[in-house]
Amino acid sequence: MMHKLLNLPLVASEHGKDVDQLMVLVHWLMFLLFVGWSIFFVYTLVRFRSTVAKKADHFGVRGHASTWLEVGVASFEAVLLIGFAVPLWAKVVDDFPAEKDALIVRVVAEQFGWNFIYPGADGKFGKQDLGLVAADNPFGFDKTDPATRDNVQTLNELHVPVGKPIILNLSSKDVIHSFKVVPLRVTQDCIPGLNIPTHFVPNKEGKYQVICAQLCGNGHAAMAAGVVVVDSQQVYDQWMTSKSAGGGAATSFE
Amino acid sequence: MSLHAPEHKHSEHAHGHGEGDPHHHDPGFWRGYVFSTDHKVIGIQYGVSSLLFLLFGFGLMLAMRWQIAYPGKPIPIIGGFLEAALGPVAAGGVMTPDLYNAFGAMHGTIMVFLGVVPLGFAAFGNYLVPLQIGAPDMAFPRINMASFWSFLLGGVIMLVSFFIPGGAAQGGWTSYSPLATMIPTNGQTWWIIAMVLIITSSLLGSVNFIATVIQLRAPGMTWMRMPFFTWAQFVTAFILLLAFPPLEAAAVMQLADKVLHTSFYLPTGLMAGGNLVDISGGGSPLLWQHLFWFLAHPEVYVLILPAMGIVSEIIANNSRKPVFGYRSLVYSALAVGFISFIVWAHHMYLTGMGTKISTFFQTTTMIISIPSVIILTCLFLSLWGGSIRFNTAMLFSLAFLPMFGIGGLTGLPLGFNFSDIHLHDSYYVIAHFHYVVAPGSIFALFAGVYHWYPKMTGRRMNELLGKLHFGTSFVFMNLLFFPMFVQGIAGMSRRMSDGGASYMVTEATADVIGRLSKAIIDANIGISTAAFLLGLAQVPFIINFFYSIFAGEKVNSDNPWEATTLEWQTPTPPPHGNFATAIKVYRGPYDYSLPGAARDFVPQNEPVRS
Amino acid sequence: MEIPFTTLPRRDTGLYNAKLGIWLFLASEVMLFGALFSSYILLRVGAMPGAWPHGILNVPVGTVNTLVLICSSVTVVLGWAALKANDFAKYRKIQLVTIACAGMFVCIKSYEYYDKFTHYEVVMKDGRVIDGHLVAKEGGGGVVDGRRQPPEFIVLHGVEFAAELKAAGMAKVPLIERLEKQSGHHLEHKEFRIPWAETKRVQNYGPWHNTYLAIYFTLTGLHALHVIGGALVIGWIWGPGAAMWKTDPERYTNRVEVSGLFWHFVDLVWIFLFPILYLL
Amino acid sequence: MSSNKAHSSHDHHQKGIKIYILVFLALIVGTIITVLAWKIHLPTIFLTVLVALVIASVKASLVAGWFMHLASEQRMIYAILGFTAFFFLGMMFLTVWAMSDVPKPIFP
Ligand code: HEA
Ligand code: HEA
Ligand code: CUA
Ligand SMILES: [Cu+2]
Repeated sequence: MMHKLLNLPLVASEHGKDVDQLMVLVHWLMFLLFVGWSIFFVYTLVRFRSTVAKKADHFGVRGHASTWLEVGVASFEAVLLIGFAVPLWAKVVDDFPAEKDALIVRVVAEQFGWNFIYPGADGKFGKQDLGLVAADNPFGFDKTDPATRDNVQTLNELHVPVGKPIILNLSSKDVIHSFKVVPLRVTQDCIPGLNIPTHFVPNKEGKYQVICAQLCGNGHAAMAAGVVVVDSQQVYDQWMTSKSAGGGAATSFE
Repeated sequence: MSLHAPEHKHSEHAHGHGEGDPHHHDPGFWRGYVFSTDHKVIGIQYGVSSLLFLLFGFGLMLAMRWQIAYPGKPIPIIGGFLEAALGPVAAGGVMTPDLYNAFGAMHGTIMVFLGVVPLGFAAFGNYLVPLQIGAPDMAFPRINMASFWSFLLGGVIMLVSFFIPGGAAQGGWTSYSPLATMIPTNGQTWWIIAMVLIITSSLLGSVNFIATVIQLRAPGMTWMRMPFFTWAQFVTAFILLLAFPPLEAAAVMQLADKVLHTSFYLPTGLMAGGNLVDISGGGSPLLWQHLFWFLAHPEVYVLILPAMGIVSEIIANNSRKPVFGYRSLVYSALAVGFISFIVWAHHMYLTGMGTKISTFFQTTTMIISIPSVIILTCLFLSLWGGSIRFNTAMLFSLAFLPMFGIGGLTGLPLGFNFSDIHLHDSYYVIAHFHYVVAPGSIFALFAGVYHWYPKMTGRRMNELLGKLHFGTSFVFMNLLFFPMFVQGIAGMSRRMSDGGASYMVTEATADVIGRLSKAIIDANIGISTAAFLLGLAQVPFIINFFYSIFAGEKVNSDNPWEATTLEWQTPTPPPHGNFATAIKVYRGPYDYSLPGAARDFVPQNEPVRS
Repeated sequence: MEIPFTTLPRRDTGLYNAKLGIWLFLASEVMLFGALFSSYILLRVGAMPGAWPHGILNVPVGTVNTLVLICSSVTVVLGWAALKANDFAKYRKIQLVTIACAGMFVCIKSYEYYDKFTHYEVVMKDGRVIDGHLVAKEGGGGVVDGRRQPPEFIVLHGVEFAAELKAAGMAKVPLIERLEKQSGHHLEHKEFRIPWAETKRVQNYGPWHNTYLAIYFTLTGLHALHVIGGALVIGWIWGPGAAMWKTDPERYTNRVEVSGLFWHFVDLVWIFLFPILYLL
Repeated sequence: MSSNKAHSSHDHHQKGIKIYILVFLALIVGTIITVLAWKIHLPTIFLTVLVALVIASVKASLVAGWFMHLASEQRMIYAILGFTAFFFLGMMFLTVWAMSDVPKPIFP
């Protein structure tokens, strides 16, 4: 019922339903407290209005029901915290899939678009050096390194195969952006200078909207071109092959 | 209950003292009303200026709400004026994204730092705290005056910054670096300078409040006899004293980044427009966030504690009974103040935080919700057994309870990092905190204005207009903010200069999942309409406020609400020096409806018969 | 109307107002400098290997300045003690030393700042880096279109090294120490006359040069402002404000005590600044 | 009686001055030790930092304890400074902790 009431959007990732479950549980706590107190509140206002209750009682409520209520709320919160939020978060943030089983992609945000860099057939991004940082090479990739040369880069389109663990390494060229895909229940800030990993397993094919969820300048609202395309493995493979045809795309990083 | 009429006091002193006592000369207009050191005058100065800032901040938001509802359409009425005043950022009377961002940052800043805090803390606190503890003035009257002028100067600089080339700061009220530093205009520089003045003002004010409460309590005014309002102000002052300096430090560093081209918050390899930025690098964007939220989380309790103080005074008075659990209220307020310093990173869950740290911060976040629950529970239970009078002040105070309840409860899903994944930076957050600050704090502040107006002016505000103000504000506030929860859960992001229209499903994007439905976007129109109506709903208040100064019903007693606390035991309005005779306190703050007492209230300065 | 406890302590707290006030103020100052210290730690821990310079400050000068500040701190408290013992003349004399020390501190600090602002790092187009103190700027320097033109030559006294670091982007943080380590010997100091046209970038050791200098200037600058402010207050109390000694000696003594408390705090901050910035 | 009291306060006074001078000397010595310790290059960075900070803390406590009379101050002041110290340490450790955990820099 609460699920309906909240009108939670569609879920397309493995951990998404856990997020929703926690949402539902917290909202039950909130709902019960709200309704309970509202009833008490309205009843009290009606019963003790001065036209009826001519004289107030100096002592008012006696007894300790309220203490129990407070203990109850605290316990409920403790359960949600220890039972749900902490372990589930740990799963999302710490329990990374083994790199060999996963698809690893670098996400580089910029004003106002998304770059996705795939390691290509060899599964490696190649050497990086601070000394190589330049306008056309923000991450100092060593272009003479063969591991770099077969990297594949796309603009605003992230293709991933369904059912496979995906690891994204997010960062930004300029200001802070936030990579948010509502149906995947993924939100992660992209911070310049940092490389922040996140992971998820998409479980429904489709094309999903990427939202930039952090104010990043006057184009923030319009930074809406990004999509995550979840394909079947086969379609994904085809796409990848077509992209890396000709011995890897000339990676410009722009 | 009046001890002496003010005129009486004046003449008595004129005879009693010789030339040597300068305090009792007529201070004249400038020293009496403008550069006054009297805490009551300063309180009123703070009050009027912060109400005006609130109105202005609301005005900014009304323009923004137009843009959200009707993106790209020229703003009616003021559009032409904006274009004339601000130039190309408002070309054709249409709000450009730059202007939207500037207005948004300024709305947040002005509402928080120039509106609600100065009104709740500085205005009500200044006027009432010395009165409630039986002190003749603040401990450092001249510093008090300096505090006000520093505040006003900061406010004026903030306002002037709209008119500099490029306009005001556009980085959000949070001013995250690198964005705040990299926007090529100077708005941010002005913002920082204004903030430094405002911070200075708060520091001066909080030193004064704490010293006053500790040193100047009248004989018999023990800690546990202080009204809860004064306690709330005391805790608030500590928060301001200790949480603001780190923001000052952070602001100085951001200023250096902006004007000296240092790299405190700018990492190596930063690019702008496809080029490497010419800086040394080596800084950290997260450092700013930590320092900012180290202030800004405690700051939200600065927004709410004075409001809670006001509400508990009014509820005790109008239900004619003591607040329930005075001690738990006091301890909870102290606990909130204390814990508020160690929860700040719940605003930063999605900056790549690991499990250990986010566990620490979400645990403290849950812990801090408990004292809030206790405070609210106590206030609810206070009503039980009362004899409740429904005047305007009480109506606003009563409405505060469920409104703060909604705001506070919706803090919980944000406080759990795992559900925050879905809600972070969505309209759910906007709805959460507006429920606590707008129908929460602002309602409490309205209540305070209605309640203490007779003490400040000697006249009451009109009840009919007051109830009209209340009823309409209550309805429109809820119509305004409740739908935002729905929008937020559906995935609508905040700070969208087109109200999220870029993310709406269209024919071209029908195959993309996770875009916003038309219904969600169209809700913007309803919300904005509610905002405009909320604006209209303030008209009776503004009329009432000014009209009543001259033509309000005169109060025929110094204690029209038959209250127990000391501010009502002074002449109306209280003279310079506050109490006509030395005051002594014999009892707790809320001796309402004492069994066996002749009246249903016994003032704190009435001796206990035995 | 009189505010109570401006002079004599309140019985239950044992404090007069101003003393409580200054301690509260100092509490907020602790948080102000505390935030900057935290930033220092974070910037330093987060610095890339080699990007945190060592040994670019002049330790003997810093040590002398530390001693100067310590002297002023003891004179402040001795001055107050003299007042307590009703010896106004002695207070006057002792406190003069405090003010003199403050002035000296500021002078020495200005010298150190001057040293940094005339310390240049020049990256040449051919990749060499020359690091040294400014001797002179020759030629050029006129104003064209409202813009100041660079000189034709810049003369530095310092060291030269070939750029071991690959790209100029990185050469913004070359550090003598690191380079000496790389080359394995002390670099020879001499005078260089550098044609401006051959330089790629010329930058002095201002706060923009790296985050170490940024936090150095911020911390010491803020501290210096405190020194100046404190000295002005102490000087005012010592000079024009001293009339109060005749009318209200208790209160005057309190003022001296309160200003002294602030002064000690300024000293205390320096006690941490000195090792952190100069030695570690 | 009254002259007696004046006398004892005079003694007290002399003792106070003596302490101030001692503290002053200790501060000078502390400064010199710090610089010497730095000169001789202690074996590890950790040790260098430790020595420098320990000496600085001792010096700071001397200033606070005797020049600022914290050693014999009122309870109210202790309470205020206690809170301040707590929040200061909280700010310092929590930020440092938070920044040391996650995210990794782009460049190793
Ligand atoms: C006055 C201001 C105020 C107050 C009091 C609070 C209170 C709380 N806030 Fe809120 N918050 C803000 C102002 C405030 N907040 C602001 C301004 C922001 C956004 C800043 C920005 O990003 O721009 C924000 C953002 C914010 C976030 C970050 C969200 C994000 O960006 O992703 C979080 C996360 O933990 C949070 C949590 C909480 C919690 C747990 C409380 C708790 O303290 C609440 C405790 C209260 C209760 C639990 C209510 C108890 C009530 C009852 C038991 C009775 C109920 C009865 C009835 C309803 C009849 N808040
Ligand atoms: C105390 C804080 C406070 C208050 C009270 C408000 C009040 C309101 N806020 Fe605001 N708001 C913020 C703090 C506040 N806000 C912050 C911090 C942000 C985030 C900014 C950012 O993204 O950086 C924000 C953002 C924000 C947004 C999101 C913008 C975006 O993300 O793009 C919206 C959207 O609707 C909004 C709307 C409103 C509305 C309609 C009110 C109304 O409730 C206003 C009600 C006001 C009144 C009723 C005025 C009363 C005054 C008078 C009547 C004066 C009378 C005068 C005399 C008698 C002299 N606010
Ligand atoms: Cu990118 Cu917002
Ligand atoms: Cu918070």
